Amino acid sequence: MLNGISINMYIMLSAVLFIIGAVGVMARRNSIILFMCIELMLNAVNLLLVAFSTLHVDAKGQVFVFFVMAVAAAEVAVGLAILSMIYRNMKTIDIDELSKLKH
Amino acid sequence: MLTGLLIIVPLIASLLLFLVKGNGSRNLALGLSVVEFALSIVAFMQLKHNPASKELVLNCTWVESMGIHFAVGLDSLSMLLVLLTTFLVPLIILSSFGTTYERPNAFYGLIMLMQMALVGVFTANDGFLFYVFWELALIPIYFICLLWGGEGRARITFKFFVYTLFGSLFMLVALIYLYSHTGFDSGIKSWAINDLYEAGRNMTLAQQSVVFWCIFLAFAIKMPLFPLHTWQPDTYVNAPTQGTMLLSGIMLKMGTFGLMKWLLPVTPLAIQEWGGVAMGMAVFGILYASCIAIVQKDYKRLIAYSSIAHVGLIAAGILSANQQGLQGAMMQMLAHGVNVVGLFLIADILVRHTGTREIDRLGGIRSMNGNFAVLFLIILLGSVALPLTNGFVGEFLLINGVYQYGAWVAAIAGLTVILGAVYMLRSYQGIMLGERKDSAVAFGPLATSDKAVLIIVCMAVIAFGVYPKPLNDLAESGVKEFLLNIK
Amino acid sequence: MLGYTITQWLFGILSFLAIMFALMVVFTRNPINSVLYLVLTFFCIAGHYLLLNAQFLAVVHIVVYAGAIMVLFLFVIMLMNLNQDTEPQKTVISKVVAAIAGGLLLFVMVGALRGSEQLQIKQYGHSDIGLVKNLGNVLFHDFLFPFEIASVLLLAAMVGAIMIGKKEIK
Amino acid sequence: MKGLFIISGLGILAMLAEIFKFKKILYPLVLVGILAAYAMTFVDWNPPTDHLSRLDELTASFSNMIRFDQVALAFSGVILVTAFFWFILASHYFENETNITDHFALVLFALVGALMLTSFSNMTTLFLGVEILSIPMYVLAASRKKDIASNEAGFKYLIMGSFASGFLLFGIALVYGATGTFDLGGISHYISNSHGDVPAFFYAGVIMMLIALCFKVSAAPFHFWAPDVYEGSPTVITALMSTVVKTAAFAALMRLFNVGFHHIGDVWGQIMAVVIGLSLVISNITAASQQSVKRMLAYSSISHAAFMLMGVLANKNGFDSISSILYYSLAYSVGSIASFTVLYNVSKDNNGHIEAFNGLSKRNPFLAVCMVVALLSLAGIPVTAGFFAKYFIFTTLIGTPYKWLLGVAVVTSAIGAYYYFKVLIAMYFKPAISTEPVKVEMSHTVLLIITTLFTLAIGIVPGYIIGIFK
Amino acid sequence: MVKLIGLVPLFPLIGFLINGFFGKKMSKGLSGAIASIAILASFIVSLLVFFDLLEHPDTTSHVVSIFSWINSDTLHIPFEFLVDHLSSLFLLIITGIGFLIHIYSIGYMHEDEGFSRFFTYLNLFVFFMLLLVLGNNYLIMFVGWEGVGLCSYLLIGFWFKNTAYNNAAKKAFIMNRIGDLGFLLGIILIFVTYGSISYGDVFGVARGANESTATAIALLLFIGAMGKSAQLPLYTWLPDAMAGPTPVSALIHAATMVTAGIYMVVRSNVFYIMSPAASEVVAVVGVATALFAATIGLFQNDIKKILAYSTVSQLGLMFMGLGAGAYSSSVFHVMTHAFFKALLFLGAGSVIHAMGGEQDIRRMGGLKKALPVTFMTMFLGTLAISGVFGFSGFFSKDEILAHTYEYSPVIWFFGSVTSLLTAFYMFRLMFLTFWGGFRGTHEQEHHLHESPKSMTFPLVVLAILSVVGGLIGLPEFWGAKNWIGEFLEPVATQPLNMLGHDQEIILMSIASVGAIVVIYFAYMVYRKNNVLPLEKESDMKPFQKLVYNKYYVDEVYDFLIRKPLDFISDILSRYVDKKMVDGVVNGVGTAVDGLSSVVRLLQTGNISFYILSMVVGIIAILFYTFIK
Repeated sequence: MLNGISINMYIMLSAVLFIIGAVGVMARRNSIILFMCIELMLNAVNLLLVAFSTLHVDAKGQVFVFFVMAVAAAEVAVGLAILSMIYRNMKTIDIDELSKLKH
Repeated sequence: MLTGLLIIVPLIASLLLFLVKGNGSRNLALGLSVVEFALSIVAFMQLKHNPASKELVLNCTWVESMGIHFAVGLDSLSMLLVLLTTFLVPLIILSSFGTTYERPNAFYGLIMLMQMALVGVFTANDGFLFYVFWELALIPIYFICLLWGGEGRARITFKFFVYTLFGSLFMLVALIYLYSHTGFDSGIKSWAINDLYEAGRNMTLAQQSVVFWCIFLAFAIKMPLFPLHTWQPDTYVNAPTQGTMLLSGIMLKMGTFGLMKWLLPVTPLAIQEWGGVAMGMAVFGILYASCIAIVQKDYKRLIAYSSIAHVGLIAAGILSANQQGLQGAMMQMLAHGVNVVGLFLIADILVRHTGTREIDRLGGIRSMNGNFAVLFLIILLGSVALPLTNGFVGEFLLINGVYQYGAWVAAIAGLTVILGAVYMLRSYQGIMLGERKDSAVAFGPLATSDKAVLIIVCMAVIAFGVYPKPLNDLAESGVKEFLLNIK
Repeated sequence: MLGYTITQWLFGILSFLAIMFALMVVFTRNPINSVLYLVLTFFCIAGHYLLLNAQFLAVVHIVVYAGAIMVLFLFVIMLMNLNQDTEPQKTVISKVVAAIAGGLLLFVMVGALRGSEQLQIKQYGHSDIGLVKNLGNVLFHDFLFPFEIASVLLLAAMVGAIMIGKKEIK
Repeated sequence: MKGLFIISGLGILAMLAEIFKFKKILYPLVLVGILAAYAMTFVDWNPPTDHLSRLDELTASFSNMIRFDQVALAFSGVILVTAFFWFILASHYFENETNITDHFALVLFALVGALMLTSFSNMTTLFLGVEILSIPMYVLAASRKKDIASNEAGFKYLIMGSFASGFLLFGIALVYGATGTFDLGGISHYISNSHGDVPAFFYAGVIMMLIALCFKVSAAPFHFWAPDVYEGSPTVITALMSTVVKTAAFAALMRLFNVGFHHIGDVWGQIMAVVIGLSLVISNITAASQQSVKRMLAYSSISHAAFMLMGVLANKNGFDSISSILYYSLAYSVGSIASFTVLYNVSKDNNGHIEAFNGLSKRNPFLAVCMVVALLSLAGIPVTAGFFAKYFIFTTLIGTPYKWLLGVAVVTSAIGAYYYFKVLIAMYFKPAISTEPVKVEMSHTVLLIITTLFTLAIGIVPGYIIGIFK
Repeated sequence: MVKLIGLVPLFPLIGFLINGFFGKKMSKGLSGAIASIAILASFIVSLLVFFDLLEHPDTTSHVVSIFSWINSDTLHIPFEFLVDHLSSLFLLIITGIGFLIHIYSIGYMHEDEGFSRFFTYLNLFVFFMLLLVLGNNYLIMFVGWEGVGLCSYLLIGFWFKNTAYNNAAKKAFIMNRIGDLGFLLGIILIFVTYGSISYGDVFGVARGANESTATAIALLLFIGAMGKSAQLPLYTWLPDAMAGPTPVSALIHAATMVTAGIYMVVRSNVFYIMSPAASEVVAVVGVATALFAATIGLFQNDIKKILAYSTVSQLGLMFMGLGAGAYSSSVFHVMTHAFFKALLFLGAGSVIHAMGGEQDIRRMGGLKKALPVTFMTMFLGTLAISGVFGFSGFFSKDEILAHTYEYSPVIWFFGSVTSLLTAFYMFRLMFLTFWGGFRGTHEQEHHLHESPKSMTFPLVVLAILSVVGGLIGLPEFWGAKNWIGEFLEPVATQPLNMLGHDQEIILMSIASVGAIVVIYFAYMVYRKNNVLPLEKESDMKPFQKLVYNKYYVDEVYDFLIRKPLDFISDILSRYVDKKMVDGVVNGVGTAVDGLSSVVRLLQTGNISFYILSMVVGIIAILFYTFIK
């Protein structure tokens, strides 16, 4: 019991959030939403890390979350830069349009 | 050391040739290959007088951690095939003098490279080295066929390459599997041939069976045996004549020799279990290929199929695993190598003089060039194994060996005696005899180089048919020792 | 209340909201709304952090995500003028397939994530690991190397973003 | 470790070059720097005893986050050598592009990530390494800004890479949750002490990390990004991806699974075996009908990844398999660099369509011969390095229960020969589209000579590399 | 003297080499002389050896080693010659008749452009034939055996521009090869059974083997004999072999090569004695062939074909004798047959020569005036072959029949019928050729001339031999000793003839009277009534038609063997090999290509799909690991 809440609940919660993010990546065409969904996935992981950190009474988990945040920020920065470039070139950010490379 | 030299000389020759531009290359190639032949004669003498000589073996560490050695050695059996190789390569080079090839230096360089690999295959005493040379032999011949071949060569040579590669990869896996079973007592893994033998013999039947089929596949494709032969006729027909000669004269022996040296002693149990199936393939292939050869219209293709039939008998002899069978196989390998080179040269001469290889379009050449007819006939008789030609000794011993395996098998295998005569005489009659056809009108005298090659081949055909003793003794003692080893 | 502690209630409500907002992120058509729902989700997650005694992290979380990253998203959306409901949608089939895949993923994950009961429960409640001082100690001692090297990461991202974003000068 | 610092410093130096205007000498500087870093791996290789303790001290001072043991150094060496070759290959790329310094910096930062992946001993450094390697690569893939294909490649790479990172993180979190530590040694210790009494989600974590890393090395069914990204990216960047990035990802995978999780090999072994089989089949079969050499090389890289995974799979104990992977990655990298160099020179405009190779033997025999050697090596024909690479892998795998993979590998290798030889046939057989000879600049000539000789040399004497850890 | 035996085959070999290499540059006379002298030299040496043997009755055989040929562990095959009574007798026949035929050929072939080539082949043939009989083991015999087959091939197809001749040559070679395979397997079985194939070793221990092995060996060897000696069912090549120049027919296809089968059976008589079953087969096949060929001979019109069928028939009689155990009698008949059949062939050659190449007896007639020598000698030969009392053929044939009667009266009966038929068709030939009016063209008539001396000389010699040749084997009950039987005693023990003298006289009388009656009958038909053979096939009666067409055996073989073989080969080549076997291989390639173009469609380029695939992969993996 973790504060009266089983660790299982946290695992399940973050799994659910993670999967919602994943489904979002699969189901949306707007590239920005895709990024957002990926952020959601990362946040689910963060939540899990914090929960485990508390479970183990260990700060490393929380420190790790900082790094995840840093990485997430970096990815978003690069991602949005690329996206804006694509928008400049193609006037769209619909991922179904971004499928010239295939087979 | 001598063995090492035999491998290095062609390598150096090949590198030299790649550097030499222009037409001098073919004389250089011929010269170097003759040097190589002389060297092999020296080795032969050495082997004869002092079989235990250290000159004949070379053993250096190659990859120590894996137990891989650059171990080559000449024993009686490998000596024979090395002699065949070094004897044929000059002839093959000489036979090319009647044709002008583009970029001759590359052409001859590749032939010499091929020779190196072939000598390596025949002398290797290390499983890994054997495999390396085995594969290495494939590259030059692939390029020879690809660059100087006939129509449709890209597809055909490619099929040949992938087909043989496919087989040899299985062999590689099986060899590695054997290797992983070495060092049972000592704990030290090794690729040395005797260790592989031992490893194979310590295996269970199931394990041996896997090893047997994997390795047999490679050899069967290379030889080729029915039903893995379909790359062969197309490749033979499409390759430049010299390529075909290399393929059929020497390279084919890699398969048969491999079967003997690298499979027979390794998997005794599996051979008891599966030898019959393999034998069936070999013997059925004889009939199958002979029958097909009968109706071939293209002379080169006919020889190709006849080659399948011959090699089927050789394989059957090896699989019978007795003195006569193995010795016969050795002798027949030599004979077949020489004869087939002659026959393919004849096919080449026909094309050069008449522009066709279609038997139906040829005819009556005998009345234009009697000497050619005689030379042709002698080689042909060697090929149908008439007594006192080189083909007979091997064939007799082979059928003898197979008979000891099974009388009916021998009876069926022996049908090659009849069918061989059928297709060979049919083709001879079609090409040489009868009224002169239009294609033969311009059939003039042979080029000196062609004549020289044919005469040498004919001399070999008769000399080793009448007096095979020098080679036969070697084969006999080699096989005896070999059988002692594997028993 | 119904046998649940307050913490449990809070957990339940926050979880419910987080999941609901997360779903809204995925299912809302308007990108702006998606962003806003995502921000709400992040707030819920921050709530969880607080529940888990990770106070500092909760604050950082809000600042970084809600404050910085999401604003960036908003900027970009507005820059591209995507603020409309009529953006092209996936076909129903692909959505259904995505949903099914998600459902299956959930199913197998739940199956895979069993067994956490075995974890030994450690002391809870009075831990102060989430405090800045503790975190700082760990970060600058144990995680010194990653911390330093993270700078390379950020540099790379910065250089990359600038390089990509810059107009080509001919 | 010094190498890592040198490369980081070089990256920063590259950025400074823009400001302090020494762009001109940056290129030689970088080359020298890489060589220096490479030299450092030798310095660290066999430290005297006192030095060894200092090394440990250093490691300890970083709380065991990173550990340059021999394996790490060896792989660093491979990466640095490859990087050096790559820089020669890319000389043109740096000349033509604007933002030269940015490119330099990004590549160098990616190298930092790669070196981290060879030497991490904590999941934090693993994660950071992966990201430091990936993020510059996303940018570089998209670096031809006007080219829609390049944009798309970068974008695809980014989305899918991030998605995979999510799984990596989830896996890390779960493993952390079960073990309470990020340290590889700690995890290994935990596994061996728990005697199988670990929560199931630990395994789930391991498998998710496996999946994420399989994505990074582009193993099927997580390979989909690779062909598209390889094709869309600028050719030199593709070369970088298929060599340095791949080697690094492998080093990481191997370190994680052979050091961290090797006690539970039964759990991931089966999965990895299936992944390998699938990769071999899909990659080789798909490659057979490709018309773009660049794309074909992408599929070929998937198949090579599968081979290297075999090495990981077979690595039960000892260094045999590690050295096999090392050898494989070296052979593959060098072969790839050579083939990409030729590709780059042959097909500057039409994106590597196979027709560009038609009649190359006439237009530039030297290039053709180098390509032949490279292709033979990639196809695994003796006596090239690629043959030994395959051989070593086979040897290590034969003692495991996954022998059936060898059958798959053999059959698919034969198919592999099919598409490599398609290029070969095009070069030597098909009529050339133009008779004009292909010009190659000096640096590339030298590079090709070096790589070709290198391929043959380590093919002839592989003992030095394969016996490196003994 | 025996030591010089190596010279016997050596001379023809030298002759062959000289003619082979330099023949074209030499004059025809020189070329022919060299060839003939080579054979003459051999003949002289053979004679010396023969007398040497006679002088030392106690030593029965000499082995002369030349060199070691093939060795394989226990299998030693030296190149050794065996000189014993049997081989020396054959030496004399071969070199003697060979020499005569060489002389004859000088005249016969004079106009031919391939003159030196002809003598090259002829010398080579003699060389191989000598090897065949001289060899001290089965393999050397096999060498000669195949070698003569080769020469037969070359000589039948001597006029190589003619396709029909070439076909005949090919047919001869291939049919012989069928027999050779049996022979070869027989040799191998001998080796496997006895561990050696040298006569001395094998015969010494032969009785140690069981009967079934002996039967197998005997039958396999007999298959070889069937091919070479043209027995049923492998006889059809011999009539076709008449395509060769006539001296060839005389030497190879009458006097020497075709008797190799008899030599071989006599040589291997141990096995046949051990195996009554095999002997019975030999006897039955022999008599069947004899009768069968004789009936065909009745209605043939080609002068050489008639002689060819006669040869087949006579060979059948010899085998009949062998089957009955009459080994020396058969050898005796071989010898006399060599005399008179060579004579007849050479005579026929002379006729053909005179007729300008015409071979059809329907176009001849009344030649006895134009060709007196030929006529006289041929007439003597005909009397000999017909078994007219007192001529050589009478004694040898009678001896065989006597033994056969003892063995089986049924076989004797058919054998006797055969010899009566022989008398009939031979006289039919004589009457049609030499009596009556000339039926050829005027031009031919104008050119009719007796052959040159070089051709008539051998005829005369052979005629003398045909008349007196029987003296070496007079029946014992005449008080004379059967010299040849005794001479061959060490090689082939012939069962003593247990017939009473009166029985023997009765048999002899039946044969003599029968022959006279038949000759008279032939006289009545062809001389008195001037019956001419029918020109058109459609006029013939069914049986006659059947026989005229040689029982359609060639057609049957064609239908049963050649056509199916060609058909199967064609199917194999065109469909099985290309479509099936190679089809599978190419199919794999195509399948890979096809699969490739399908699988690559997976690469849709769509990120959502890629992610979906990844997720599906993950689901599968997790499912496999945790849920199953």
